[in-house]
Amino acid sequence: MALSAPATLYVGLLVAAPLVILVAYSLWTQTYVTIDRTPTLASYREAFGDPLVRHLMLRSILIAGAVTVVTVALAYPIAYFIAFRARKKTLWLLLITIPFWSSYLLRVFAWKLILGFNGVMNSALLALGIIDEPLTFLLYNEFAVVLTLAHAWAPFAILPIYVSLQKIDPSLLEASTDLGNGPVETFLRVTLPLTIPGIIAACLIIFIPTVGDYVTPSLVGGSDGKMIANLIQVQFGAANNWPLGATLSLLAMLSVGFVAIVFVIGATGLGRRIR
Amino acid sequence: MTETSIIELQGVEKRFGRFVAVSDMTLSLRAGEFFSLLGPSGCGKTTALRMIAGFQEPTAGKVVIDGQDMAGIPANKRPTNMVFQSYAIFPHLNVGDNVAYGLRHRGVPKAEIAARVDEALGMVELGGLQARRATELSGGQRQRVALARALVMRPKVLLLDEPLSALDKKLREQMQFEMRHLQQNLGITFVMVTHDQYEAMTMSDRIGVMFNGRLVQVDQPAELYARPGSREVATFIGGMNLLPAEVRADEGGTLTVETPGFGTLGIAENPKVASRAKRIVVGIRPEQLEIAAERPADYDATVRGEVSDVAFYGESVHYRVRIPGIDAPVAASVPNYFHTVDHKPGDRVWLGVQGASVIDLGAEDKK
Amino acid sequence: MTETSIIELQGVEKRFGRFVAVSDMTLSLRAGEFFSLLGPSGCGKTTALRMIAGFQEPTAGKVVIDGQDMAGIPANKRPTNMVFQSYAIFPHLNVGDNVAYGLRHRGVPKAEIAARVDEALGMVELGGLQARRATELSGGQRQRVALARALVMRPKVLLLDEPLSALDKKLREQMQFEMRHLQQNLGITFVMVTHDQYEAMTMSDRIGVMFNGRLVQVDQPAELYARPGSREVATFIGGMNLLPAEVRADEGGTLTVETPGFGTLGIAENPKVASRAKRIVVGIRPEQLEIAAERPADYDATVRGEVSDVAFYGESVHYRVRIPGIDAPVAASVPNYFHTVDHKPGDRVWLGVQGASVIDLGAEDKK
Amino acid sequence: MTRANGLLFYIILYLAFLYLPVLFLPLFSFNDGTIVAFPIKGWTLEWYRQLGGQETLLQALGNSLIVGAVTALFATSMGLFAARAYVRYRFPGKEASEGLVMLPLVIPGIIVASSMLILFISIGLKPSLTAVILGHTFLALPFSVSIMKSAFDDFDVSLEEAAFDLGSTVTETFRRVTLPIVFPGIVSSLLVTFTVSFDEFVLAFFLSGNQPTLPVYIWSQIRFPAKLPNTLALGSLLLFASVLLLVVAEMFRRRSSSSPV
Amino acid sequence: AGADLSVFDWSGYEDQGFFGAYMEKHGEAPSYTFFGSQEEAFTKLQSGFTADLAHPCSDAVRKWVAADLIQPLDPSKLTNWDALLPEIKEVDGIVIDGEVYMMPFEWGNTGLIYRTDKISDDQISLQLMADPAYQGKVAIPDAASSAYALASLATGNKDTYTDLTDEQFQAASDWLRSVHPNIRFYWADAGQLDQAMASGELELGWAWNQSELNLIWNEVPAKMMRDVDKGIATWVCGYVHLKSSTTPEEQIYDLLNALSDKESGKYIIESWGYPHANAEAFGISDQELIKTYGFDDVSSFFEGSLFFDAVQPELEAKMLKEFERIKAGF
Ligand SMILES: Nc1ncnc2c1ncn2[C@@H]1O[C@H](COP(=O)(O)OP(=O)(O)OP(=O)(O)O)[C@@H](O)[C@H]1O
Ligand SMILES: Nc1ncnc2c1ncn2[C@@H]1O[C@H](COP(=O)(O)OP(=O)(O)OP(=O)(O)O)[C@@H](O)[C@H]1O
Ligand SMILES: NCCCCNCCCN
Ligand SMILES: [Mg+2]
Ligand SMILES: [Mg+2]
Repeated sequence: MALSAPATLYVGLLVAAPLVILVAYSLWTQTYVTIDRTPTLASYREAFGDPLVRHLMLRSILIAGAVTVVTVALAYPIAYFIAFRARKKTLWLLLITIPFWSSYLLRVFAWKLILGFNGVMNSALLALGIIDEPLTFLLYNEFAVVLTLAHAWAPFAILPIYVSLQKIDPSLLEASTDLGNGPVETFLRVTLPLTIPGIIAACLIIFIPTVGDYVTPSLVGGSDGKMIANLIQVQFGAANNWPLGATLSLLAMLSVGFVAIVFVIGATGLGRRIR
Repeated sequence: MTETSIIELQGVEKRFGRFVAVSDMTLSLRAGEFFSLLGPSGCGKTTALRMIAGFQEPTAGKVVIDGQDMAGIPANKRPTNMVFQSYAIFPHLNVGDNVAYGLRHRGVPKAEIAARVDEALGMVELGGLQARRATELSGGQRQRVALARALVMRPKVLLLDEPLSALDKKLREQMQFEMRHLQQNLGITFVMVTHDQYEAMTMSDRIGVMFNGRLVQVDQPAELYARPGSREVATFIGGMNLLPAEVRADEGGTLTVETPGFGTLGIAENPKVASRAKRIVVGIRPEQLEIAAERPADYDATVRGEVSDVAFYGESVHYRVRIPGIDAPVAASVPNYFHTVDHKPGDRVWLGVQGASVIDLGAEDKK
Repeated sequence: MTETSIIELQGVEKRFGRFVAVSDMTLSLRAGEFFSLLGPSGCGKTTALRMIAGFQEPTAGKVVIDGQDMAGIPANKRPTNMVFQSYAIFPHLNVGDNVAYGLRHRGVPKAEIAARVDEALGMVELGGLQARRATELSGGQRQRVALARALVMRPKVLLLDEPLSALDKKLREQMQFEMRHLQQNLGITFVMVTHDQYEAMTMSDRIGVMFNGRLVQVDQPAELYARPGSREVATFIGGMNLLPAEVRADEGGTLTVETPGFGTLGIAENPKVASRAKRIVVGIRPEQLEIAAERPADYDATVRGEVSDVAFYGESVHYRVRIPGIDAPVAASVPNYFHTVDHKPGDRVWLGVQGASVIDLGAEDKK
Repeated sequence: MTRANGLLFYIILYLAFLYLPVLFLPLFSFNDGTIVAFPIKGWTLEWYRQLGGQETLLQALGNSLIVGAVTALFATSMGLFAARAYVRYRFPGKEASEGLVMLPLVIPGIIVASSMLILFISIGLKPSLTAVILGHTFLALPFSVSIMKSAFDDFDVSLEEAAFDLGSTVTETFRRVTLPIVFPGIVSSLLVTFTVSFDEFVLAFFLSGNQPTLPVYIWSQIRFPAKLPNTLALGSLLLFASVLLLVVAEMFRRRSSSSPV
Repeated sequence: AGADLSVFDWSGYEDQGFFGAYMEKHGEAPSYTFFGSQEEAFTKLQSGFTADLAHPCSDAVRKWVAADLIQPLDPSKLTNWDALLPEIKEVDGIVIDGEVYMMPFEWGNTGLIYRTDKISDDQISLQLMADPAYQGKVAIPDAASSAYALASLATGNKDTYTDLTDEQFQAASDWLRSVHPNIRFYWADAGQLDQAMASGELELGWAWNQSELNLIWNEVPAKMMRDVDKGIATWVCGYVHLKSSTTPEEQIYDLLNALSDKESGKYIIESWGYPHANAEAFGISDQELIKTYGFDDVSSFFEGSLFFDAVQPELEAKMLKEFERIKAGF
């Protein structure tokens, strides 16, 4: 339809055109400051041959997976509370979103203030006499990345789950109770399966972009928390190797897409088996 | 309070904050009867039903099921099952799994589950539809699945909250019929909530009429129609012309009343009406009025008026007749035996009535 | 096709892709009449109405309004106005601005707009509600605003798509009454879509019955009830017992038919039925059957059977009677004059019928 | 009872988790020292006072406001039409189109950023505010489309038909009926898309030229200790302004969804 | 007017004390855009970023010239050219093939800063960085060239840093690997390092002398290891004229001349703690500070320290690649 054409074309072009160019770049080579446009699979060979790439890719997926699991698991009870228990739902939703309307960079920075060597956490623990040396395992590792991102993505997990919970007709829960099931069983047999679409949506919205995040890892990740996006960023920046950067981008997209598809199929299938 | 009563409500009350949704409800249901709660929207029918089911705790009074006080017993531990107004079919399960849902909880062996699900689906004439997805069912089929899902649990009491209101007229009438038969065959107590007087009357052994949170009359359908206990009940069920009347004499169960238009009539005293008074209200059902061009013979009272409206209903014709001395036009309905409308607006006609079909509705000021 | 016809549909058809929503519809409406399109859900009523309004173009045929071919003329240029099922009250405007909407477009002077809005709101008894927000109206009030908004445009034809279906029963009956009076006073042609047979019968001068996109019968309400042109129409409007019958003789407009159970009967030939055949179907309305414990006298035919079901409806009692030789139980309804149910399931009863009230419904194989 | 209390306790913990980090920003913005760490040295408003004199900061703020405003306009107008089409019509490729428009939500930021950079350079568009606007519009579209979709979901088609029936032309109907009714949705979409753009860093970092947006500026500042307190002061002000904005947006959203049609 | 001139600079260099003369003449400061590292600046410029002047360091100039980003300067229009320290003018990258490409501005060291309350002066050495006793107490820059400069000093190859043999490169890489377990983080911005040194989270950091001063000003017991024999590096940064420049030359040279003025030099020495390129600046500055900062013997910075010159392109690529692996623990 003509009305949706501008939006569709716009997104289509901005998705398709860069993709084409990305593919083109990945087939070129760069030495120092000059690009050689003879098509070659050199970048792919380099990427596949390098265990570092595999390592970072795997770590990115694991970290993103951990972020997704932690964020969604922490968010579910909140969404549940707002959907079924809270009186003023919009007020609660507002309350959940307000912290996210400060600058993203500053929020990440705020976590450094908390987790840092003489940060809030260590200061408090020291003051309470629980420790007498600042803890150093709080910052500059995967843990810090996961925590910071679980915070950053909170509303993106809460909202889709809330939406799918809200769609549940309360009489379904009553019907389950009426048929003999207690609250826990009702949750597992009715609520959970019915919110699987919301969970899947939340997971995708969090997992996919997280794999591509480089700001958070570079601020709080230390060297243990670095991810594939950092390597990509280095290729476009310091290393000045755009072909390799393009190759890594494409490979990252493919891996993420693959994991996402497997996940969606798995989660849907799992949901179907609950009876 | 008889030996065989399966459900007893004793002074049950439900408040939501300051609002009293159900007040002082006392009721005893016999095992095996088909009981309907009838009343206008918002009168507290659903609330009453949900207190029996255990989805809401009374704020006062007692719910006893099968001799056991239900206080503190949650819905999932009660010997009742419910058919929800929206049916509440689990959308993620197919028909068979929906019906098996409660049995799986009980840990019934697989083979037995399969057999009982088959049997229940057979009862509601949905045999063979086990694998159908819930989303692919028609309204009538969903209703049947909900019924089967509750029946398969073999409850002592089946609670139904407006089980037919989502269906279209034809299907509704068919299901009324089938549900009544099912209930009679199984011998389970049915408690049904409805706001449709015809549905209540055609299906029930007894009907409880509710207004504003109060149970105002409990009776068999024909009794309710013939001897409503109040003006509210009288006008809620069927058509009813109301006339003020003055009691001239009161002896041996017969009242002699003076009415505008129809003059002096001897009518039966209504035992369902609580208060006695000098100025009362009497009711005449439209179908009890004879309408004719000539003064009809053999009627206890006749009166002359002018037709103001005619509405053709197919099997019957409804007239409104303006009568001097009576404020609102009087409604009279006539079976349409001869496929003709005999009187037109503006025609002068006679109305005739028998004293025996005039209903005593109690004191005038009583609302 | 008379001189005064305001709307003519000539072989109008509407396809959506391959699906034919309305097919070959030919119809002529007289100026000033109240016409209803009646039919089950999905039969094409709304589509037909929208083609008149100009929201949909016919894929074949012609729509003529007031003598002018409407082909290519968009909805905003047609002399019709519409009352939508959902009322479509503009939520951002108050009542007065809603009613004034169309006049503002026409550039009517301010003072005249105010006067006409007042007048229109007066007509629907909403005078003084100009400043009320649309969101603060009850269902009945919204319906009136929609009516006023259309009437203020002084259309030649007012189109109404199930205008009362969103209202509750009491309000619906009251509005039926008021709308009919309004129409008679204004003399505007009303074309109303409904799926409620009682609504159509009580309000309309003529009714067009639609099934599956086809207009199957156009008649006055009483005529439609007395002489339905097909089995579909006969069963859609009111209750109807269908019996197979064999034509023994056919002379002077009278058919002599042999039926199971009731034996040989002389019935009137139905001019509305197209095809003549040896094996036909006849219909008997439940209220035309006499039911009695003893064989009733003075009936053209009587038959014995056993009561299988009794449904108490208040003003009437519906029986189903099983009769040897007839498949489905026969329905008979009796006015409830005496507040008693005379027969119980299992009772043996007699049914009596007059040949004059048996309806010829045409050839048997015709569906 | 205890189950409900347990849930409530968890909610409170979670809210603390959401809010505490953010609340440290304003706290340290009043700290009288350039090193951001406990203990707090003293209280000062100095950092706020200095903000007014920071030319480049003000310029960055201005750039972000411009980019945000233009992005909001672009995304919302495209979203308005797209959402209308999605809600109103069935057409071939609709599902695909709807899916495509949501895609920006799930493409990793660095990939969007790097590929857009390459794309823009290859068509001769240098990194600039224009490039950032184009990129941000891409990111903001899914938000605008879903907000406008819910606005149109609540919108009964027969309202437009009624207007048409009362004589209005297509454009008049749009102006007198459609626009006023979905207006709250439009405002809400403008605010949300503005905020998406205003806080976006990765794309702006890649695509902005010699006119940085505020997040890009902040990025260059949080690396320099002397500037950090200024940045915290700025961030605190932003937080406050955003809360205001969000409250306004929410008020509009509520008005749009509570209008029964 | 004055603001028409655009400068692409390190954050903080918009300080008006650096170009008082320009302000006097034009009344308005140039407009500044910032970068965080030279690599970032290079990427942006290559992707079309435009400005009049940029502020890289000498080691990057050859690459920028090769990428066709900058144009030569006219020394005759640089009024302070003759007053600049002669040692600086000889640094590789300032002049290439007889053309002046960079006007040097500030210079300084990258060296080992340590907490004097934790480590004594005689104990300090680069090798401490690999000592397991300092696990989690060390930081080095997240920049390959700087890391390899450090490693070359630590493995005794400071003279061939720009052109390491394979064995030398291997030795440097191995050394960095031995330091990796002790690394708390690879710092991306000086502020991050300063904070961590101040808090005690770090005890050893390979960093710029600006950090040393920042710590001293904040009363943190820390200083830079300045002994050339133990290993220290020196760099020079300055301004280059970008090809994308659109502002009239006159205005550009006005700024360059203001930046290289001795008054500007006095300001940066006294309030930033960086030595300036103008030899005359040292004479007019607070001599007390000059002594404290060790600027009284300028030549000592150049003799014996590792100088950040441009690394051979192939070696640079190798360093970049290897450094990523080292950081990832490979
Ligand atoms: N949870 C609740 N909180 C507050 N008020 C309630 C609640 N549930 C019901 N009510 C109120 O109690 C009254 C009775 O409600 P109930 O649902 O029992 O009516 P009902 O007779 O079933 O009506 P309907 O025929 O419309 O379903 C209504 O006025 C309703 O608004
Ligand atoms: N725009 C359309 N595209 C495709 N099919 C349509 C469209 N509009 C209506 N139909 C189909 O045409 C048939 C007739 O629809 P219509 O709305 O006229 O029925 P109706 O008689 O008004 O029914 P109801 O009483 O349910 O309103 C239906 O089967 C409907 O699905
Ligand atoms: N690789 C060279 C390092 C040069 C560091 N320069 C720092 C300048 C800070 N203003
Ligand atoms: Mg209810
Ligand atoms: Mg319709």
